[in-house]
Amino acid sequence: MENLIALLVAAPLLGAAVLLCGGRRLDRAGHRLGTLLAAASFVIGAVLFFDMLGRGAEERALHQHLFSWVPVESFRADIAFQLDQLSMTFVLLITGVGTLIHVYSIGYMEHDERRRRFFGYLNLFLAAMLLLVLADNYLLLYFGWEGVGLASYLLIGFWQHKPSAATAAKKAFLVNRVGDMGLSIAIMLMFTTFGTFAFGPVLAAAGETGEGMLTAIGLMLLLAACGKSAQVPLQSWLGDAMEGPTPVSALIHAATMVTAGVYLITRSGAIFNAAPDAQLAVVVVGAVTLLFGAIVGCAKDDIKKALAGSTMSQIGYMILAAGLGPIGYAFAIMHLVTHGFFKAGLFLGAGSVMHGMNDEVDMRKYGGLRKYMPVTFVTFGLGYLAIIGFPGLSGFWSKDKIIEAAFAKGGTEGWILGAVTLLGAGITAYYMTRVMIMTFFGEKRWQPAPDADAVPSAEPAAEDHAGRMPHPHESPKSMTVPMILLAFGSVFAGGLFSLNSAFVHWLEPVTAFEHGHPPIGAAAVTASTVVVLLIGVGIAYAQYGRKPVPVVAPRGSLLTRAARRDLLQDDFNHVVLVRGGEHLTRSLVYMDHTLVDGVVNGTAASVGGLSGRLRKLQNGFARSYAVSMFGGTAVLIAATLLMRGV
Amino acid sequence: MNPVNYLYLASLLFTIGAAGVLIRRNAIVVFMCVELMLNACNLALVAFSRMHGNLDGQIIAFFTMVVAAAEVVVGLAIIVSLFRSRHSASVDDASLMKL
Amino acid sequence: MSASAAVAVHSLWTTAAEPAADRIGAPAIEYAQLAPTLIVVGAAVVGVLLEAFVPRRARYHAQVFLTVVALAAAFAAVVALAAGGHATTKAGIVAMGAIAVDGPALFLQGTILLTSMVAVFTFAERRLDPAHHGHRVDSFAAEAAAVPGSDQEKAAVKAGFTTTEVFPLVLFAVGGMLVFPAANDLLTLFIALEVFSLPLYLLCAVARRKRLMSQEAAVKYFLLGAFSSAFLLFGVALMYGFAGSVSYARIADVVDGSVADITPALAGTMGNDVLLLIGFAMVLMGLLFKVGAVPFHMWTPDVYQGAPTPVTGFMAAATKVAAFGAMLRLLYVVLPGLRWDWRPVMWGVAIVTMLAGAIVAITQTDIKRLLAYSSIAHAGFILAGVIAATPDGVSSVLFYLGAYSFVTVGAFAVVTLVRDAGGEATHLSQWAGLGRRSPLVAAVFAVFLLAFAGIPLTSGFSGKFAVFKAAAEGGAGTLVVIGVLSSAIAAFFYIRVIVLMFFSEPKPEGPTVAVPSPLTMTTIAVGVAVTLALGVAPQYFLDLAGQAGVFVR
Amino acid sequence: MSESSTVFPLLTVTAALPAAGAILTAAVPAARRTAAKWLALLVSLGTLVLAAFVVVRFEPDGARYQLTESHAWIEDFGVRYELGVDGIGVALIALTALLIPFIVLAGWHDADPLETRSRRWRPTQGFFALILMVEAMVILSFAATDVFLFYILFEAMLIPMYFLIGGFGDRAHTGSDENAAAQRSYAAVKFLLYNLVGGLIMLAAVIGLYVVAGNFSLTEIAEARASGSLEMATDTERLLFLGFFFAFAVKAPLWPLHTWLPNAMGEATAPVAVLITAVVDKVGTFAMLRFCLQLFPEASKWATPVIIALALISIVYGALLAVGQRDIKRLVAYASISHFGFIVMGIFAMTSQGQSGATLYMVNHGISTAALMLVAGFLITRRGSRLIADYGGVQKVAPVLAGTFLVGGLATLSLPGLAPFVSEFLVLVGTFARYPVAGIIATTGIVLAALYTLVLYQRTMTGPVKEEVRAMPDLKARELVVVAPLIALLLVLGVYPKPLTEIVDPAVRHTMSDVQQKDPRPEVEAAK
Repeated sequence: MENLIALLVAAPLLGAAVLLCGGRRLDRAGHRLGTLLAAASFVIGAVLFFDMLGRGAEERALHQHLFSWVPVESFRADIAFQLDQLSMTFVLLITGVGTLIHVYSIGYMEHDERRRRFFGYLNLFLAAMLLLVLADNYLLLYFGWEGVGLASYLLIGFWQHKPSAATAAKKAFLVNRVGDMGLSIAIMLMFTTFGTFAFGPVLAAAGETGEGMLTAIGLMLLLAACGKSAQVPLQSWLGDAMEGPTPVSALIHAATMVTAGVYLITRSGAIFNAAPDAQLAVVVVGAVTLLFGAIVGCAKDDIKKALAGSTMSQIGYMILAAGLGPIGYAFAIMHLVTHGFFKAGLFLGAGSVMHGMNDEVDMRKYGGLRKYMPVTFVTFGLGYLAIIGFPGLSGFWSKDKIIEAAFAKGGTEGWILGAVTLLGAGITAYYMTRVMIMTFFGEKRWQPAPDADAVPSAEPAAEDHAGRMPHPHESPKSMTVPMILLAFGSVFAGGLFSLNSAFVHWLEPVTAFEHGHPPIGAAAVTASTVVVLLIGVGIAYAQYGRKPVPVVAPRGSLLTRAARRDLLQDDFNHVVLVRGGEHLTRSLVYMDHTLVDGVVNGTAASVGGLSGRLRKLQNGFARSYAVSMFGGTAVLIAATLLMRGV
Repeated sequence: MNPVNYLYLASLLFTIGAAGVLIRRNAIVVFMCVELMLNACNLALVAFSRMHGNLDGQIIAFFTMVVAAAEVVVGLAIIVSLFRSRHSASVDDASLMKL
Repeated sequence: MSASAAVAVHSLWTTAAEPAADRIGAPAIEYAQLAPTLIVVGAAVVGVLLEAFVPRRARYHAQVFLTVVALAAAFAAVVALAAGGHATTKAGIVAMGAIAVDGPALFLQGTILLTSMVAVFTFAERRLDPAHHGHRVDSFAAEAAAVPGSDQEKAAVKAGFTTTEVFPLVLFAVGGMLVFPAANDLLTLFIALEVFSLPLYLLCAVARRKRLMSQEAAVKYFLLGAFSSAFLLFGVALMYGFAGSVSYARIADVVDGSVADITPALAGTMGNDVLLLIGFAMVLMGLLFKVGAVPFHMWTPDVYQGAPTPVTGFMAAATKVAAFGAMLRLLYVVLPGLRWDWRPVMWGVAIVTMLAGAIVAITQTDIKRLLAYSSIAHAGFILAGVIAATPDGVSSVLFYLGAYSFVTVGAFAVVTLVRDAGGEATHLSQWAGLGRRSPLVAAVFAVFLLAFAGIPLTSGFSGKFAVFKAAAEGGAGTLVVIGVLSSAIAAFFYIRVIVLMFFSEPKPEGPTVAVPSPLTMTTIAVGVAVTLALGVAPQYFLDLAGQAGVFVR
Repeated sequence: MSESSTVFPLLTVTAALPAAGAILTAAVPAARRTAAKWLALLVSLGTLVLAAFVVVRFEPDGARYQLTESHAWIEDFGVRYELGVDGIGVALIALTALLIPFIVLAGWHDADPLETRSRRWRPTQGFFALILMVEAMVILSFAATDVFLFYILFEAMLIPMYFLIGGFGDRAHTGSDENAAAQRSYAAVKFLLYNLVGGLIMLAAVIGLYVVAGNFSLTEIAEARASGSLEMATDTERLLFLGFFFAFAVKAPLWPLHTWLPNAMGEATAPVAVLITAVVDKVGTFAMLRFCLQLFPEASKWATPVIIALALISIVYGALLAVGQRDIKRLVAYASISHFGFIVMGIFAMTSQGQSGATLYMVNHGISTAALMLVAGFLITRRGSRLIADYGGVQKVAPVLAGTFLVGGLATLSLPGLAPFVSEFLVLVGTFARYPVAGIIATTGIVLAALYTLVLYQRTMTGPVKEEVRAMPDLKARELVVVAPLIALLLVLGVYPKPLTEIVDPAVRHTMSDVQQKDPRPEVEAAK
């Protein structure tokens, strides 16, 4: 049975290879092949899942050792897979949502002449992501880690002819690289500390080394997580990543890849559990990002960017939960899964809307769309309810548990975290309601779509219907079906998972679990959550539902303006890193030319000059030659005598 | 009278000759100065020969004269041809090649 | 010393009351051992007679034939002697102690003879210049005595005169050079010096083109040469005064103090060693002048540039060999006891020579001058080997001389090929793009340049490695480092020439490469062959030099 | 090394074939240019086959040096013609033999004479002959176990390289022809002088070594050093070490001796640039590993901190300057400088991971740079400019070219799954184990690498299509044949480098024992 594991990765990898190397002759069938292989991978996953259920909680983990990758003396990295409950959860999420989004893309990318390559990239992503979650050692995980980075780079920059897209892709890769530095240093630390970096031994031996070392490792891992999961301070790339086609945003930048950080931390639980300081750092990062994302989400008028902000903030929840240790891991993952459903659904919805609106992304130019695209409206709506944590829907179950856990942390920390998470919930409710209202309610504010380049994320078709009045319409089946399915997920998943906390027990063998007891009983927490979200909704409704939404964004408060610019984080980067870097390199280039080269050329020149002067002695007059001979002889004699000291 | 004085004389003549080579322009004169130096050598040789009481020095002196004669032949040939083509026997004029 | 030693100093007014010295018997001359020299000198004399009696038309061929045969025979004689063990076991002093026949002498004589032979081929070359009035012409003046540009000269050219006297002159020079490194007393040394110098002075003066420069070169070379030989002679006198004899062996004994022979009178006036040291310094100066070591080098560039190129090649190669040979003998046979006095001095000279030669060469614009300075730099490298003062040092110097002389002859031979209307085009700018015009010639010249630069797989490298190794083992590590640095500097200008030849566009009115006769071709071919052979498989020649590394005393 | 040589002098033959091929190629008459090309290609392929034999005949767990040959050469200098390969040598010989055919194929038209100047002028023949000559010398130098023999080759290979750089410049130059010629010969002279000076200083050290050791046999001296029968005064050893290291550091090239590389790679044609950085420069790093560490273990250890520091500077400095370049080829050159920093660091980290990593790095860097540079060459010949600013949107008109270029770039930034990642990570781990700080600073290199690579890709390949590139054709068959195998190799070695590590590791084990170094034991074990 474990031999199937490799196939999980192999199937999409094959797809990627065929589609990318296949050439034009595959253009017609390419997308079908890609989707098929994604589905195949999902089926295999399902088979393995049921097989796993068939076994007792303890012997569910499977191992598959393919071959030894880099063996150098004591340094042993293998291509080997480990499929336990945690990985399994991810496998299902990735392949499942992945397949749906493949299907969605068939319709969405219909008009793109490079659709084959798009599917190739998607398959590549699936393969890499599966490698990431299936790896049984950190180096192989790193392989997948950078693999997904590459895929995301390729997909964000899929419309390379747009400078904005190319730049966004590059930015994403670079910021991620900074995170990767963390991961590689963490691996080196593990190697020098434990002599290995395979999950099993490392996590087993975690207790045997000093807390300082573990904290260091933990912080490095956190840095990695920040990069991949767009957590403060490495969050800046996610917003720009929305340059990519919407399915990409849904799959990679909402459902799966960006959650890798959570996976990493949960997977390394043993290390963090033994390093409280590192855990604290994790929690802080989570909390900060949670609010950061939420605030940004409130200010954006670009629907995808608003959703991106929300993604950031939701992942903040997960990271925070993961930082709480055994009381949080399970809920972090659970929220991750449910979030996977509804956020993917929301993005697909957004995509569908844009599809109908000439790829207009500015919500201020939407409004009243519910009549024109009912399916989208319903599915989007359900997703909306889920994310704000409307009681009964998925988001409610997972988020509420996280808030509880936050309080359960105990002490002042507990109170602060609890407050933050609550506040977050409120803001979430606010900005999601805002999105909902601006998009589907109120009067229509459509305008002729300007041409591609003006709009930051105009999709390729934009050119041909630039300037025409949009006539909103429902999207084709291939797009709506996935949305519906995801909507189901976002409604019921949470509930299912929480039936006598099935999910927690499912993960327990891997992540361990201890029940957290919030100082104010669970019921109180839940209640306050609901209250807070109602407040949020209320404010939003008051602001956008009651009075018409201005088509041009008002100047807004200082905070609003800052939030529109991602709280000025990019400006900071630009001034400090980009400008500073340019100056540094330019001056270095200059130095290399003048100083390093100059020294050498200078020496050469001085020798030449000396030569020129000595040359003058050769003045052509025989008598002066005689003088030099005479003098020379004199010196010779003198020297000889001096040697003797006569 | 101490024959060592002949050595002093010899060195004196030699120096005068050398000085002449360094100072005088006319190739012929320069050449004569060289001859003077050779003669200084002869004087020294003979003096030494006398001191050591063997004949080697004097033999060498004879050889030197022969050599000097040969040098004169070659030297004058060259200097004369130079003079004929330049109408000047000044050593300093012959400085086409330099640096 | 005779009985008269008792008398401290003879009064000058009384003739030395000598008891009649025992009758002077006929000197015993070992003709066999002297054969090489005798053959060459004899041939030279015959050559002179040829000039007198053979009709002008036939002279050229007669002279060339005679010269080549003589040199070949002499070389055969050298080989025979070496084979006969005169280089090693039977090595000895001949001609009443005047001449030593031993390893170094024979090795150097062999080298000189071979180099001169290939050099003579370039003397005999008559295909480079277009024929004047139907007469093929070589690189020597039609009538050296005629005033340049005069009607007399035109007439001479018209009549097709040529200066075939160069061949006997070369033979005389070679004769002197053969004796020079073998000279075993100071007198022989001096005579040999003059015997090979005087013909060279003349040879410098007889160029066909650029005659003014040629004459100027001759005058400079002559005056300075005479000047230096005067110094040398005075040095001889002083050393004679010191030792009471001019034979190397005797002087060496006195230096070692194995003979207590201090003329009381002299002792009263001055310390003996002062005589010795001053004398040594002046003799050394004479030799350093010949090898062109700084600061006695200044004649080199001018003479090399002005002299007819074949002569330059011959001079540059053979003279160096002979002079260094003589220097080795002087330092290793006469003054080993004085090592601690001369080594430091030579250190200084070597360092200055290496650096000055390399540095000044950088800014040269005339190929012949460039090679002149490079030869100065090389003199410095060889001096480094001389300083080693070990048998290894001797053999390494011998090897270096052999390798260097062939490269030099070859290089100058190539220089004779590159010509324009005014004769040889020696200005570097004219060499631009030569590699495009005639890749082969350029490539050959590049090989020689690389050898000069001491790039591995050329004889230059083997030689340089040998001398530096010897120097290092002789404890002159610093010298090696400086040598390495200066050869780095030197590399620059060799490379500059290569760049010029291959990487710069040829000038439209640039020079043409004359197609030479087999004669010059042989010279160049031999040069290349030896250069590469000694670079890739030097072992055999190293062995030769190694066996030849011991002086007889 | 014993007098008994292998039955069949495989190494000599492997080196002799290209040498002979070079002479033949040079002899091909001017008119038959294409024949010369094919001849050169066949010879290089033949050499590849022979190299494959070397790899097969080599037993990783056998004696340290195998396929040994030993013949008398120059007794007076204590020089023998001694050959023998250890794992490192084998790997690098294989790399050389592997790359040359691609270089030949990539340079197929680079040396076609613009106009037939003279009947005797045969640039094409010369070009390929020189390449083969270089190959022969490089292979021999990887196999030489006699210091003198190695030195001779180390120096001699400068000459053909010099003519390759100065004689056959990149035709896509900026400014007038004269100007370009001037820059070219400047680059060539700079290359030669830098390396010559290095070599000459090494010569002094070589002579010194002879004075100390009395012969040049690497094996004998190493044994004598190990057994203690050959004592070296500390200062002597250090001086000699510095003499050797200087030469290798110039060749490698290590900061601040690097400035010749950008000029050389910028002015030379892309294939020659590959020859320089991927093949010839490896001799320098190889020699550090082979000679510096074996002959002067103590001095090596003494110098390590400084060298590590220099290596670090090279890594960061090279990367930063690469970011600042406007010229594609110069950018790749500075990237290489950064990579050579990694190699040197790995060698002197004195851990098995570091040294195996460094060796792998040599191979992988060879392949990746070849891929990137050759594609860049194709790009440049199409547009006739080396300036990044002159490109844009190429991927739209020439997707395959862009794709291969991207893969090459990703290899350069050592993306996992591509060969360079393995080696780079090994070097980092190896260094980190002994010098944590250095290891951490070095990791910044991976970010900078991403920066210059992606910026290059973005500026040239993406964005709106520039007018000048609109008509640009995609890769031709010949070019695909050049690039595809390299990329395949990058992928294979990235996922399955085991065969390589198996060959290299024993050799590294020997080197480690030469310098009497053990890998630091992990904390946890150490605790137990």
